[in-house]
Amino acid sequence: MSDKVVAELHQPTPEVGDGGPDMIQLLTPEGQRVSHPDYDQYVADLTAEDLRSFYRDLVLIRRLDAEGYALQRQGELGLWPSLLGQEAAQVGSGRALKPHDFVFPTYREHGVGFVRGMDPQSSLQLFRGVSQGGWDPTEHNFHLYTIVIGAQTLHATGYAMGVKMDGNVGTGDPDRDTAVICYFGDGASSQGDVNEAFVYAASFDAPVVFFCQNNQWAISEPVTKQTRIPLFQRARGFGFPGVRVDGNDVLATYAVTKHCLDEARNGNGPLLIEAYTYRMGAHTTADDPTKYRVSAEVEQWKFRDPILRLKTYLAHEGMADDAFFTQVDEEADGFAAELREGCITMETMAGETMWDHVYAEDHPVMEAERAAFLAYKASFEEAN
Amino acid sequence: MSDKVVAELHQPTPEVGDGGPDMIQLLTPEGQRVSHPDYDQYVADLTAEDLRSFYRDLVLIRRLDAEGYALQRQGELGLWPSLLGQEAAQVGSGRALKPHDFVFPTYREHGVGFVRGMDPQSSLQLFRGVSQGGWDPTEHNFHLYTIVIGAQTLHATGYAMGVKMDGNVGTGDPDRDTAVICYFGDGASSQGDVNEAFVYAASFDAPVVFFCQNNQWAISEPVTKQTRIPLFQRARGFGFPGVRVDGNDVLATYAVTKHCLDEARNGNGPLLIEAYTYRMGAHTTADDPTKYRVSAEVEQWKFRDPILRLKTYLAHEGMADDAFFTQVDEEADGFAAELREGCITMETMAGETMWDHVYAEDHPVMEAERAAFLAYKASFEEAN
Amino acid sequence: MALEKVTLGKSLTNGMRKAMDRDPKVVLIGEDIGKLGGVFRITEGLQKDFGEERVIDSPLAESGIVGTAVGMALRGYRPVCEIQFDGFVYPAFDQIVCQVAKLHARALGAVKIPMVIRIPFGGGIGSPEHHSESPEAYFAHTAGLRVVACSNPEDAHWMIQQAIECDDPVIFFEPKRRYHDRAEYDTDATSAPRGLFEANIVRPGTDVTLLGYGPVVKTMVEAAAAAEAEGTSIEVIDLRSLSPLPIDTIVESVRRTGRLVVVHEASSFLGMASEISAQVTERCFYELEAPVIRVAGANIPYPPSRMEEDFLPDLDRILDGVDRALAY
Amino acid sequence: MALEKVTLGKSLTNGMRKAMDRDPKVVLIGEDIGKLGGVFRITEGLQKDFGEERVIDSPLAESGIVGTAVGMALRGYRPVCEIQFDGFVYPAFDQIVCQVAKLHARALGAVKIPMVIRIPFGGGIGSPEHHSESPEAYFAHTAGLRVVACSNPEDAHWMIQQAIECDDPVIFFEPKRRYHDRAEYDTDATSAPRGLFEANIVRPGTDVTLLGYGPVVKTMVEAAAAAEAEGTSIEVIDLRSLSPLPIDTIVESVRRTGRLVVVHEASSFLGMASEISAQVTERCFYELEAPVIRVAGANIPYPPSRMEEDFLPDLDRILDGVDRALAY
Ligand SMILES: Cc1ncc(C[n+]2csc(CCOP(=O)(O)OP(=O)(O)O)c2C)c(N)n1
Ligand SMILES: Cc1ncc(C[n+]2csc(CCOP(=O)(O)OP(=O)(O)O)c2C)c(N)n1
Ligand SMILES: [Mg+2]
Ligand SMILES: [Mg+2]
Repeated sequence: MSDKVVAELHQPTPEVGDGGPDMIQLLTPEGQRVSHPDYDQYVADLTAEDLRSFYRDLVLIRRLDAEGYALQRQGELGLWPSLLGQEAAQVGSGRALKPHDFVFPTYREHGVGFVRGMDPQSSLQLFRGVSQGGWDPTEHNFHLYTIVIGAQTLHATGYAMGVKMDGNVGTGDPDRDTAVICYFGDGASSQGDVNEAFVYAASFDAPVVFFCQNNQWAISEPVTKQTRIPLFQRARGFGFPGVRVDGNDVLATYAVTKHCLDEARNGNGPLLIEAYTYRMGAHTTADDPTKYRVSAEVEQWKFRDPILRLKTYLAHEGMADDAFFTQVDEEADGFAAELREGCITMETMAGETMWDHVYAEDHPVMEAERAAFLAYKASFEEAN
Repeated sequence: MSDKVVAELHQPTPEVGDGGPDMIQLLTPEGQRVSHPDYDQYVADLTAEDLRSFYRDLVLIRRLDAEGYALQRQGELGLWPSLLGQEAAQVGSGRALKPHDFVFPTYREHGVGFVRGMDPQSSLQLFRGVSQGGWDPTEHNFHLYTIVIGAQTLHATGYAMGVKMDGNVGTGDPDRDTAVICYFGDGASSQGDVNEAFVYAASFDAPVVFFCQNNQWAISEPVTKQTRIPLFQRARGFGFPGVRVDGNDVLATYAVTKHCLDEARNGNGPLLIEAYTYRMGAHTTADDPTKYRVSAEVEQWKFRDPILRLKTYLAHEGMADDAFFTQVDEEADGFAAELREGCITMETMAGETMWDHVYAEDHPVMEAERAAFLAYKASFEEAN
Repeated sequence: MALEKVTLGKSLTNGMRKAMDRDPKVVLIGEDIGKLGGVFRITEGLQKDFGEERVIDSPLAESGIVGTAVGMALRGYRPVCEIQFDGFVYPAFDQIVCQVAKLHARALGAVKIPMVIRIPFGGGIGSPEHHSESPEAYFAHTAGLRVVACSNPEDAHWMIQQAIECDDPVIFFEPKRRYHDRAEYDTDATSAPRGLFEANIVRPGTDVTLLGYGPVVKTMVEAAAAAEAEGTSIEVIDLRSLSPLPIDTIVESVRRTGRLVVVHEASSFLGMASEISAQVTERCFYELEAPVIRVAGANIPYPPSRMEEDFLPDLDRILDGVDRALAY
Repeated sequence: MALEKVTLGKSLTNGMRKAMDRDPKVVLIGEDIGKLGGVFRITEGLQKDFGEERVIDSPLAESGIVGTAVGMALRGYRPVCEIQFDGFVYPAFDQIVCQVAKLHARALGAVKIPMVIRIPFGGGIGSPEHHSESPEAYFAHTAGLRVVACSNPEDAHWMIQQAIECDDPVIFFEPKRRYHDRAEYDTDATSAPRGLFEANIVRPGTDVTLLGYGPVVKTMVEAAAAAEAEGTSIEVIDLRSLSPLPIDTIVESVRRTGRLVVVHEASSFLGMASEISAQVTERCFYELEAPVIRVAGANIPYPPSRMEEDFLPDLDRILDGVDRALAY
């Protein structure tokens, strides 16, 4: 570990990075709209209604997350990876997608799934332990969660190569040109697979946008363990553009992602977006962040809350009133209750279904083992 | 594959890249010394005798290579990976090393091994099939050849981390401060391991110099398949310096490597050197380059021959005369004859030694299998 | 009917060509498979005919080959990956074990990963390390994969097509030292002589069953011929499918002969022969006249090529195994 | 003499601490092993005491962990790698199989790679996929490695020290669902109760031999107790060393009992039990009263956690295996 890093770790009050001058921001932490010569155009068409629906998404997924956490604490889920603090990065990028674009998430993109139209129950299956994923990725063009860090970046790249082979890049037809977005974390940037994905995507001009949510931590390791320089600059080692956006700014994230997706659809992929954000909670419910980070750091990031700043902006600009905010909160209450109900009543499949989907075609071992299992189970019932 | 690449491949007379304006050169293809503000200092101390010995090294390793090729053709070696065209990259970098520096080669660094003082027979073992390496890396601080592309970059990084843990970096004591150099190819740059090595080396400020011999080809694949941009720029995605040097210019390669090694020893590692060179021969004796590259390309590179340019320079500057050149050629003849003799008489070890060095400590399976093998062999002798 | 004498290598080329003609979604990806046609020339001519988008020269990274192929499969393609040599499959191991093998189950059947990973395997070609390995057990131990090995030209021709048509991922082992073996068969036939996951009784016999796959099948047949001259009748089975294991065919044969010798080049410890031994012993406990005899590679890294003859199961070692089985 | 009741996890911590105290060349490397002490807290407190250069938080890349550890070993260190969960070892597979396992042989003995790769393994902890796997067969099949698994606190304490002292690379499996199991032993003892590569007869018996390693050992002992109540005398052996296999101890036991049941969580196909079955059948062909019975994981990817009880060999399934062995 470099001395610099060591020194940083030992500071009682951490210098919390602000993303630096290269970071694209359209909405300050205080909720002020700042203009940007390149990116204003991507939010110019957004109506007040659009912005209110962004806000709604942010609030609902924060509630989704809180509910996931609660369900885990109550033993209904085995584990819960929280997205707290990353709502804007997920809603901003997710909303920038077209329905025919395709998403490759990690295990933390509950918010992206939500804005894609996924049934929020879907993502609970894995953490409840009733399946290892269990949804059809083609239904909402939202791939299964990938737990092995970085592996999905190659899938996204190959999928994007397929899109190009299909001729769905650079035709100018907005209903045809297709982009792929791939989420991964700051920690993941160290994996060989992620860097190979960069190589392949660049080599084949694949229409893929790599979306790195730099939430500053990979479990207990600060991002400085993975890189000396801002992560968006990794792309320049591979010859494609990289950009850092304020991941707590839903407008900027939306604008930058929209721009990059357009570029990819036009045949100028790949691109890398680093969404500069913060993991406000523990890595997962199994983690204890007090072991490795100081609360002062978390406190400082509270000032950059992604929901608060949009709320302030909406209120200040008169685009939303208290009634609206209350209504969203109420909707969130209902949403949470439904989620909880759905989770608790989610059925566990019978043991013998374990063998059902290992292979697509008939497989003698699956049949034999399933039969043996059923016979074994039956022998207990006979015994009783 | 990008259109650009496709277009390039289909050109009847290839545009052979000249390395571009960023490439460090001290000796032109025509043998003219050009000066460079940053790197002249590293060759300032070189005497005429030094330069003559560089020349000798270049000639001897080219002869070594020719002999390896011939031995393979005559069935004495199973395979031979030729270094033809890469002599300056290997001698220039190899001579820049101090004895206590450590080298991690690929399977093609016969020239680096030679200047490290390795018995040239050593590298023949692997290709003759009498061992998979078989030398002691600590003898000349020259690691075993690594065949799995890129794997050695992590070993080099870990070794360099160890050097640092030993306190042998940045002490200012020239006999103590130690650098590690790691060779790899342009193709290797795509491997996950190489990029992970960049991550680790940067994260731990490891005193390692990554030395990429960009010989333009990875078997049949042009370097444009692996990267859109010059390979030395890969480093900037990881936050450390990268530099491109004319790999056919032994002076420039020496200077740049010396500089980078000094930097590493002083604690400013890692660094990346891209030696821009060309694989004049086939990938190995098993390869047929006529399938994928046009001879016009090879012809153009002949004008950049690394030996010719030093010879011209030496002759022109009066640092060497015909007698010297003849003497070196004669030495090369003797060297080649010795090499051949050594190769042909190299003994194959008895089959039962297969079990000898699989484990360092006693292992019952090795003993049992060796005994069974000997008994089995003996049964035939009894039968006769 | 077009009886032709074709090499094993060319049979694979032709088989892939047929699959590509039939289904535009079949694409090939690997190192040097384009202009060069692969280091063994198995894809020779295919890029010329099908273009660079269907015969894809990949950057030099195996995890990338397999990982991007997974993505292509998700997009509806049927990728066929070439791994250049057996010893270079390991960088792709994570993608194979955690993704290729598990995605169908992860999605509860909603996605299919119909991909083939071709791996030239085995020794005997005088090469340095990593070029002569037999890594099949790693894959056969991995649930979610199917694993096959061809041993002769006609099988090569059919099995590669069947593997490409299979909706599950198939690890496809090619016996590299047999690439140049020739055999005559009807290259125009319209249906395969047998299913992809069936074993083949290459030579019937009564005294002992001799089982193997890939490169050793030819040696086994030679051994059986030699043994016949000495009065021993050996039944030779080409396993073909390592996973699922065509255990019924094996058991049926062992019930008749009472003795089983299993041959492979891979190290014996946890090699295919161990599993076959365990299953056959379970199923034929009272029929076995002798324990299952394993004739396999030693439990060491593949040796330098000048020693490989002492490592590989050759005719003598196979016959020695047969003798040991008969000695009980 | 200091009799203490210590958990298995803490025994590992203490063992590593002793090794680090003894030899300054012992270094640890892995993800989150520093401040956090690892996700299972096995390295807790070690970075604080030995510093960041001896307890190294690595970037998030497993090939990097193992590959740089190889380099450190070449520099004279004795690295101990932590792989966070079993399912995350595969990105390092190439480095393990091609480098860690082969370097000593490649150098004809001139270099040693005295490293340990610690892998928490096995299921039963209610986790999502990749967190409950049993990948030991991949490593046991790989020549050049040694593979061990501890099952109880005292063994954990000693085996980790012995593994670190071993001059060969050791893959060290830790039964993660037993980390919190406690047992009393003399933490001050100065010599190990047995060698690292020896099996341990945990409970003598006469009717059937029950063999396993890691997390199932406890279950096997419980099964033996239950069986005793019903009049069956089970000899329980903790294998401890998967490679090399302490086959003599097994054979000696089987010669006495005539029956063998092998238990593990890994898939049965090419799992450890297959190899043990093959070897024991070879060595005890005339002594076996029944085929070797394998009680193992199904040949499917590890199931969702709410089904894992139906997947894991539990007391009932073990006793069922014993019954099957006794039924012959
Ligand atoms: C290959 C692999 N190694 C280790 C893990 C265990 N693990 C799960 S999440 C995680 C940290 C990931 O950090 P980052 O990429 O920054 O994503 P974040 O969790 O912060 O969203 C680790 C080490 C894993 N899932 N896969
Ligand atoms: C992991 C791996 N994959 C494939 C190979 C086969 N192979 C050997 S050399 C080579 C090309 C290497 O190209 P490059 O890195 O440019 O080095 P060069 O041979 O040009 O010196 C390949 C593909 C290998 N040795 N290792
Ligand atoms: Mg993170
Ligand atoms: Mg090259």
